[in-house]
Amino acid sequence: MSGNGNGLVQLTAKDFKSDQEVRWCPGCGDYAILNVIQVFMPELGLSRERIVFVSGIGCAARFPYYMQTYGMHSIHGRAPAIATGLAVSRPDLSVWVVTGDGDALSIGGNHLIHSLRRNVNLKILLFNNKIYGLTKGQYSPTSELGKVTKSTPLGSLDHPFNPLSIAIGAEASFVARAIDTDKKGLTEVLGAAARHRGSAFVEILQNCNIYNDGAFDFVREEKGNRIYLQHAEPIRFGAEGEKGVVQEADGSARVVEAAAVDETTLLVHDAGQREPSLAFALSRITFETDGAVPLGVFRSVERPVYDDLMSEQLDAARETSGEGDLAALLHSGDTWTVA
Amino acid sequence: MSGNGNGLVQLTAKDFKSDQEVRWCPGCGDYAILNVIQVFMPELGLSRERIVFVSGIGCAARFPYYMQTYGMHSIHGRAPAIATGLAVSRPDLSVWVVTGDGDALSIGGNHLIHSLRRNVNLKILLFNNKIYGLTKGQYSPTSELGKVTKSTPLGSLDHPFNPLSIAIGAEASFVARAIDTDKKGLTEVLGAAARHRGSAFVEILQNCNIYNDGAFDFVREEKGNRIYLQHAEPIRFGAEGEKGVVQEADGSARVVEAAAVDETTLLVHDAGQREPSLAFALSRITFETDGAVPLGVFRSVERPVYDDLMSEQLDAARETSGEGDLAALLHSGDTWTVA
Amino acid sequence: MIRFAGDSGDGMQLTGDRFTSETAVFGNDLATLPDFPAEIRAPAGSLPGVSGFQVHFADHDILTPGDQPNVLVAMNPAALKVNIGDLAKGGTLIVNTDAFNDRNLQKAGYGSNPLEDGSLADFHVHEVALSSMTIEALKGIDLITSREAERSKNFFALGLMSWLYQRPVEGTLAFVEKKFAKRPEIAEANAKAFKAGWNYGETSEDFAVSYEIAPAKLEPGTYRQISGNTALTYGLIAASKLSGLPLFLGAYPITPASEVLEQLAYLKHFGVRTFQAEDEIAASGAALGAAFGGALGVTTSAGPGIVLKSETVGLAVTLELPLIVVDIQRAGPSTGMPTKPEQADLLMVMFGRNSESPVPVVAASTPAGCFHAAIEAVRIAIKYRTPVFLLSDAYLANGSEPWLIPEVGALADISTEFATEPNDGETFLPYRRDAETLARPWAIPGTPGLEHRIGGLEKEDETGNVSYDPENHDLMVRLRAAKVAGIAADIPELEVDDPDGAETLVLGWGSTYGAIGAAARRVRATGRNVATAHLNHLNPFPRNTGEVVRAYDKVLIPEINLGQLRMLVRAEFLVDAVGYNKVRGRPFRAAELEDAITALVDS
Amino acid sequence: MIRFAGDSGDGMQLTGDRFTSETAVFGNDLATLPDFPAEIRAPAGSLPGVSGFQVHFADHDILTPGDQPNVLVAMNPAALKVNIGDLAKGGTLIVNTDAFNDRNLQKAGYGSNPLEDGSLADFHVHEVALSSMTIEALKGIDLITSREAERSKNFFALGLMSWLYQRPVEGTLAFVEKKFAKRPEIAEANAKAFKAGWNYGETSEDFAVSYEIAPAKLEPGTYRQISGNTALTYGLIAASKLSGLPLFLGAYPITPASEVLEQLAYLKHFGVRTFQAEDEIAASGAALGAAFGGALGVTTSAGPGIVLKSETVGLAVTLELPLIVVDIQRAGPSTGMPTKPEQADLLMVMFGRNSESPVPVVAASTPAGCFHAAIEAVRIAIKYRTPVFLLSDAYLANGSEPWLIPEVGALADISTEFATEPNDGETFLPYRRDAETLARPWAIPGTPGLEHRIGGLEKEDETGNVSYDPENHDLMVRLRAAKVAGIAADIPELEVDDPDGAETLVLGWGSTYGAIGAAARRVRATGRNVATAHLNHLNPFPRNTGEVVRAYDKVLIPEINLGQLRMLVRAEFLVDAVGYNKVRGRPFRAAELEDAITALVDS
Ligand SMILES: Cc1ncc(C[n+]2csc(CCOP(=O)(O)OP(=O)(O)O)c2C)c(N)n1
Ligand SMILES: Cc1ncc(C[n+]2csc(CCOP(=O)(O)OP(=O)(O)O)c2C)c(N)n1
Ligand code: SF4
Ligand code: SF4
Ligand SMILES: [Mg+2]
Ligand SMILES: [Mg+2]
Repeated sequence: MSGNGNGLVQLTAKDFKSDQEVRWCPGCGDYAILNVIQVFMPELGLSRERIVFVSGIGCAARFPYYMQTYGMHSIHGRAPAIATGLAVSRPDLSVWVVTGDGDALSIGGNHLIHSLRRNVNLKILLFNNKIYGLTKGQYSPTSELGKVTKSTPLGSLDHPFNPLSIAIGAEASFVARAIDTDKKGLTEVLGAAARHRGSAFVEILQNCNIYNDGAFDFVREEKGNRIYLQHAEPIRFGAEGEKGVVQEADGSARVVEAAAVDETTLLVHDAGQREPSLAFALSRITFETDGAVPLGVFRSVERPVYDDLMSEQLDAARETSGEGDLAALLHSGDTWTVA
Repeated sequence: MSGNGNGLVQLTAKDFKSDQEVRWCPGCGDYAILNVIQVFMPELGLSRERIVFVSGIGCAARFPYYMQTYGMHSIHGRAPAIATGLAVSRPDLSVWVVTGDGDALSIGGNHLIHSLRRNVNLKILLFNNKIYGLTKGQYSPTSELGKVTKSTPLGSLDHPFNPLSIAIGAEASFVARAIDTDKKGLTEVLGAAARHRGSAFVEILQNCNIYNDGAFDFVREEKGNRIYLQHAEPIRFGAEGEKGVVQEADGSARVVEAAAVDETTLLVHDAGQREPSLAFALSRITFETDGAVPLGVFRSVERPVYDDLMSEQLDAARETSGEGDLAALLHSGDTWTVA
Repeated sequence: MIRFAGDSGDGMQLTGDRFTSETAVFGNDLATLPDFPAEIRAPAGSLPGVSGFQVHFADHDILTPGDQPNVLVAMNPAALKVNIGDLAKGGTLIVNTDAFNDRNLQKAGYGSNPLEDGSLADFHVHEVALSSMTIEALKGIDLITSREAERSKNFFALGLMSWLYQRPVEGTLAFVEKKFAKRPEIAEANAKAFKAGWNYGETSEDFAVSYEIAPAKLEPGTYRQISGNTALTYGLIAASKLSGLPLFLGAYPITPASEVLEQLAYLKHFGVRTFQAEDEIAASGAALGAAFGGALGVTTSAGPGIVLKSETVGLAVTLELPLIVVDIQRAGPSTGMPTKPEQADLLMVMFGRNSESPVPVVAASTPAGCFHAAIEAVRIAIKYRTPVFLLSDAYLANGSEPWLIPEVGALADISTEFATEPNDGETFLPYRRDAETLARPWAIPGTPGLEHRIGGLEKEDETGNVSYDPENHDLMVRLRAAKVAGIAADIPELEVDDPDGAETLVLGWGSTYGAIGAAARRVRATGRNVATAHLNHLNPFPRNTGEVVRAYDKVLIPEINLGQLRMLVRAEFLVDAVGYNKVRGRPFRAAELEDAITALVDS
Repeated sequence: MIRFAGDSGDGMQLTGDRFTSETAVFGNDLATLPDFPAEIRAPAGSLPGVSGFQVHFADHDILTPGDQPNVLVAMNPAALKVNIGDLAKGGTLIVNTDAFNDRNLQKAGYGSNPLEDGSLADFHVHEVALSSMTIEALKGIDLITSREAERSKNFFALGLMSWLYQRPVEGTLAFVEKKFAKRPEIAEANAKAFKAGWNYGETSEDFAVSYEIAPAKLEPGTYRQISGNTALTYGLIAASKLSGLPLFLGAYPITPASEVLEQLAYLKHFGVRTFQAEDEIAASGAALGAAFGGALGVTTSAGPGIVLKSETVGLAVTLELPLIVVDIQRAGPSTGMPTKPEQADLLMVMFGRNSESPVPVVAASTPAGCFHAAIEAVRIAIKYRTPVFLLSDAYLANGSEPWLIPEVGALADISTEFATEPNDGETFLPYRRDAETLARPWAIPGTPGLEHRIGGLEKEDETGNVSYDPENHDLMVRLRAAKVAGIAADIPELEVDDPDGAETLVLGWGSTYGAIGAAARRVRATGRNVATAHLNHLNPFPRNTGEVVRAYDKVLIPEINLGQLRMLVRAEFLVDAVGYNKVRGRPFRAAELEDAITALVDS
């Protein structure tokens, strides 16, 4: 790292590596993500002390230990709440939450949806491996129905969440998806999330090679199944761009053979659209329904940011009432004097 | 009540009134709801002992005390979890959850979304008065941004949830809305919810005349602003049916002057559509965006019910392995005998 | 001692408040006990809908709001029914006869009219047609319907009582004008009703005398009346100023703690951030996150919400970050009786976390005392980098008393220093401790060069790195315990009030302070000797506590629980302390404690 | 006493398990202590990645897995480094020389090769090229890569040890065949490696002798080996059968409790419903909801999850419904050391709820003892209509011992009756109590005529209607307390083992049972007298507990916490009990307890 004493710093990925030995299973997708994030960090243009990673519990949640920034490995599911207190009281910091599918959507579901609706200035990275890794392989709220795991030897009975659908239903202002090993795609999404003021929700498809190996092979390995969403571009994908996405009369978005439809009927992606309905429809395109998975930024709209509103309210109060005067406060209301 | 000894019963509203004095504030919308539900109950065709009301904490949550059925007034936000245990272990019961906007969407948000995705056979009635009534008037997760309440004298800072959007985002199989004082509309929705196997989520707009009086006047008083959704019918409303709903190119649903568009472009409501995108778009039509509010059943689709799957799994296990034999279990694995 | 009682809608709390203010300004010492019913508005005229407010005032210092009122104002039959049992024999009863109609009598469950059936023979009953006289008095005012006029009857009653005790009236008249500034006709109506009440007292033959209670002799200075929740709010604001740390409150509404959130939300110009969270877990989590960032993190709740914070408090214990957790206790278990006081959360805050997880506990003893208790809790949290529990209860929260307003300049500085430099050569060791306090450095994000990671896994001594080493774990468990135990050296010794060398000690904590003091006074007045001591620190105990309790033959610990402090004292000091325990959701009466103490002294 | 140690990936747990099985079948008494590291797979060859398994076996009855192994099998340098400190001087060390390359030595933090630098001079070192010999031995098998072959080295080691102690081999060979049925080539490889190991022992000159440890003399009957978590699972299944109530488990995964969920999930043919909830709050809530419906509601977790259940347990206390809350304790505070045992949740389960909220507590003392402890917890919960805490810990959970399988027919019936009829004329009073047990009727939905509502607000005695009456509240608080206290009459007296009339009592609870017993044996062997007693009920205590502890001059309470039972005993019985407390995340060693007891006896 080379600082110049003016707070301007030119950092590299190496500057973001902590001295702790990385302890995920060999081959775990978390390594790839760590790598991309460490390479990405200098792009923030912030010195390291202004960056904080907060996590809950899980394999993913060990992430902060490996970043040479401030960090807290907190308790299961509560990272969004803890990070909210930090971000709201310290608007000068860049606060990142790292969480897993169990951490964020099972025990922590409520904190997640509330931080999204509030639009707290947090970057929330959900490492979705569709399994509980740390506790050795029970199904998670993103596991498919009928999943055979340690805790469901006869198959799981609950319909999974779609993380993007629930985020959009929870009024999220920024919603995106990337793949652990897709350096370029992930880096782009991280950049967009960092630039977004307010809460940014990023689902990262992550392979747990021990307990749920290959869960995302259909899109991690088969690039033809990746639908990269590009703002203001018609949605096309496939090895030769031979497929596209259209909107159906029933409001859903569907994959079609591009050749089979009029080019102009292809959906033109508009991440900045205030109305979340189309982003929601895109979130319903899955491997199961369409054999392909949209990636990139689904939705990115500006709306008031909780932390900003809070700061403004404090400023306004000070403007109206003057900086709080303790003696005056204690003497407010009826007083009387005993001589 | 008159039973005939065969378990067939012909009950009336009176049979469902408990001996407890009803203790809401005079004028509270909860009275109207109680009344409609007591009138509706006989329609279930069930004897009273098979019906259970479970609630959390709040004004709304006092509901079970007034019903001559089984009931539990539990703890704040946890009713869906408690009811899940009951419904799953007792498929013979009809289990209803009564909750408020704070109870269901603030502290209880996680249990709500998980019970919806699981599709547990619960009827969840959310009395939304956009305020915390019981604790005397703090804003709730459905209160509008900038709301001045006891806890937000300078205005609230958080963007509200749209209860139906979050429910649909959480994979709800049945989603509906009604108004406390609209007997007919509410009764219809209750009937549809009762008939739906799986979790049914019903938002009931309820007036808290003490802490948030008139919050829903635009639709509670002004009937012209009610958009009654009727399955398989084009969506039209207004005093003379002069307005309608169309789907826009951006995926959203919007109110238009019916005269201004071709009749055939009006959306035909299809509550049974598997794809939730259009139901989601309809949930975004609000008084703030369109000056009108859709009512009735937004979505009602069949999908596997958690409790049923659980029962089937038990049956299958017994079929495969025979009724569990304790002695055999204790002797499973390596044993040896000492003489 | 006066009690106003009426329907929730009758404005009894306002009436009581104003009477209290007049009394305070007049210079009497006083204590109050509001008693509002459940949390919803029960139907008008019903028993559960009754709301009461008791004021105790005198020309000497007062310790409790009193056991039995001498004067009861009953606005309707339900209010009479609920409260008459408490009125002292021979006491004065003022009833609003207009409300004693058949419907109201029936709602209150009276078979016959108590005003007629002789059942009130033990009392001086004044039948006053409060409603109709009020309506009559307000006839002249335009814009006021007779229904609205009738609503002013509480001011009529207030005027009457003010006359009876010769309270100064200016304050109330000014208050009415200000409070109803937006509706001047209502202001006028209330003022008129108030004066009419006063005049009625003066002219009616029914009230032969008015009482004069001379001002009490209080320490010189400027006073105000203050409730526990307000004192707590101000204490937190003061602690923020004194520590130089911005206040961050994470809270979720719950009776009787919501008020602290609500009051702090008004004080944003003090740099206060109030965050109404989605639940208590998030509320405490956010406060802890703010503390990580260098704020004064506070979270407030009552018992049913405090249980939900345990996990976060456990994390704070191992992170060794300051966090203030305020528990305004109410009657339980579970939801219990939300508006009623109790002191039964002590063992929960001591032990309600997995594993060895020591947390200091500070308790307030009087409404005004909540101010200093809050500052003390913050002082300990900051200095020792630890979560601290601050205990109040529903009685302190809503009760009020006159308070000698402290000089701001005289309040002690409680500021701390953040770490700014490595503490081991080039390296920063986040768990290297201060030799005296055992506190670790507080290095907040934004500090260059001190980047570090903390978490809930066991940490290696000094480095804070994750460690599963057995001996290290034992060491860390003991260090955390020693840090909290060591606070004993930094808190005042337990003071004993023992004027005559007694054999019996009454040891208390929390809101029983007033009742114990009053009871001891009465016992001493009978010529018996008794010592009293009151704990404001429950963990650790003041360093001389063992000495104190062992110095007496008999130790009585009265608590509004089944004996929680008693258990701690017995375990730690092996003294055979006995308890006086009544768990009724209300404060002790001095009289019952007097009996209990007398019995023990005489035993 | 043998310890196998290697990398997490080396299959040490499987190896240990098999050796244990062979040993059990052979008829030795035994106890085991698996010790796996953190919860993720650390990099191969690293210190945190080391996994161990200790087996203690003998021809007499065994109480602990032993302090110091006599034989250590170290599969790599990291395993050596982590474990060598424990090996008894003069003990046997078997190392896999193939793993002692520079890279592994460096990863383990060895500056020089311990096999060469003389640092192992105190031990009998056997250098065995386990990896290469295994690869060599498997050369003949098709379909097996040499990497795969290398993985069978644990079976080679197992074969060698089996030869050394002359264990019967049939079980292991059958096991391998079944376990790897889907990949016969792996089955063949493991079997071959196992035999190769045995043969190596027999042929190599390095191992001069093999040991024979004769079968222990155990009570006649059919035995199996059982771990605490399996015993607990079976106990719950048995309790469901014995009570006639279908089992409903609400759980959220957490180490070391997940296994109970996982095992019960396999037992659906017993009518078991397992619900993996979204969190611990929902898990306990669902179990309580199921209990309301007449099921046997159970919820399982470890400390960090139990804190989240407090609110629900508080509700269960006031609803007076049966609920089993299993806490498999692990080292804390907060996340702590997830795989390590501790007994520090006792005070949390006693007091971790708002207000007076008494809950019975049952604790298991041995792995097999979890079976009966589970049944006992269920018995109390059902009979008294109360939540019950059942305490186990990570050591009991994973440790195993031989178990004399009970006759199903000999297990006592614990069934109950649901209410079916009104109990007050035409009326049903849901809080009218049984005169003896103080339990209220359990009227489940579906029962005609008994429709009623229950909730968390305080209830009127008998009717259960919401009540804010002060005296009623006091009564209810006392009734709930009396109900739990009354259970003392219904549990066995505390048994004291005092062969020689000692002056010193060692009182224990939970998993220290074995270590205390072994230590007492050793102390007695030196001619000293010491008594022991072990509590299986922590709330209420057995009725003679006071008598027992007061009968001794000195009372020592060893606990893997800072003195939690000690505090309860001191408070309740005012005896000056002292503690032996080490909080290292691992069981006590008999030797250290021996020293502690000896010191106290001699004092
Ligand atoms: C309160 C609490 N409950 C349960 C656990 C156990 N636990 C730790 S991580 C985890 C789930 C991890 O799954 P996920 O969030 O998907 O992360 P992953 O390990 O897959 O990266 C669980 C159940 C805990 N630590 N704390
Ligand atoms: C754990 C816990 N936290 C807080 C409370 C206090 N509390 C009771 S009801 C309520 C909110 C009620 O709002 P809502 O659910 O909208 O119901 P309403 O009263 O408006 O019908 C709160 C915060 C509680 N009882 N328990
Ligand atoms: S268990 Fe899975 S998610 Fe966890 S570190 Fe291993 S591979 Fe990664
Ligand atoms: S406070 Fe509002 S919601 Fe509650 S009972 Fe009164 S009117 Fe109804
Ligand atoms: Mg995961
Ligand atoms: Mg509400």
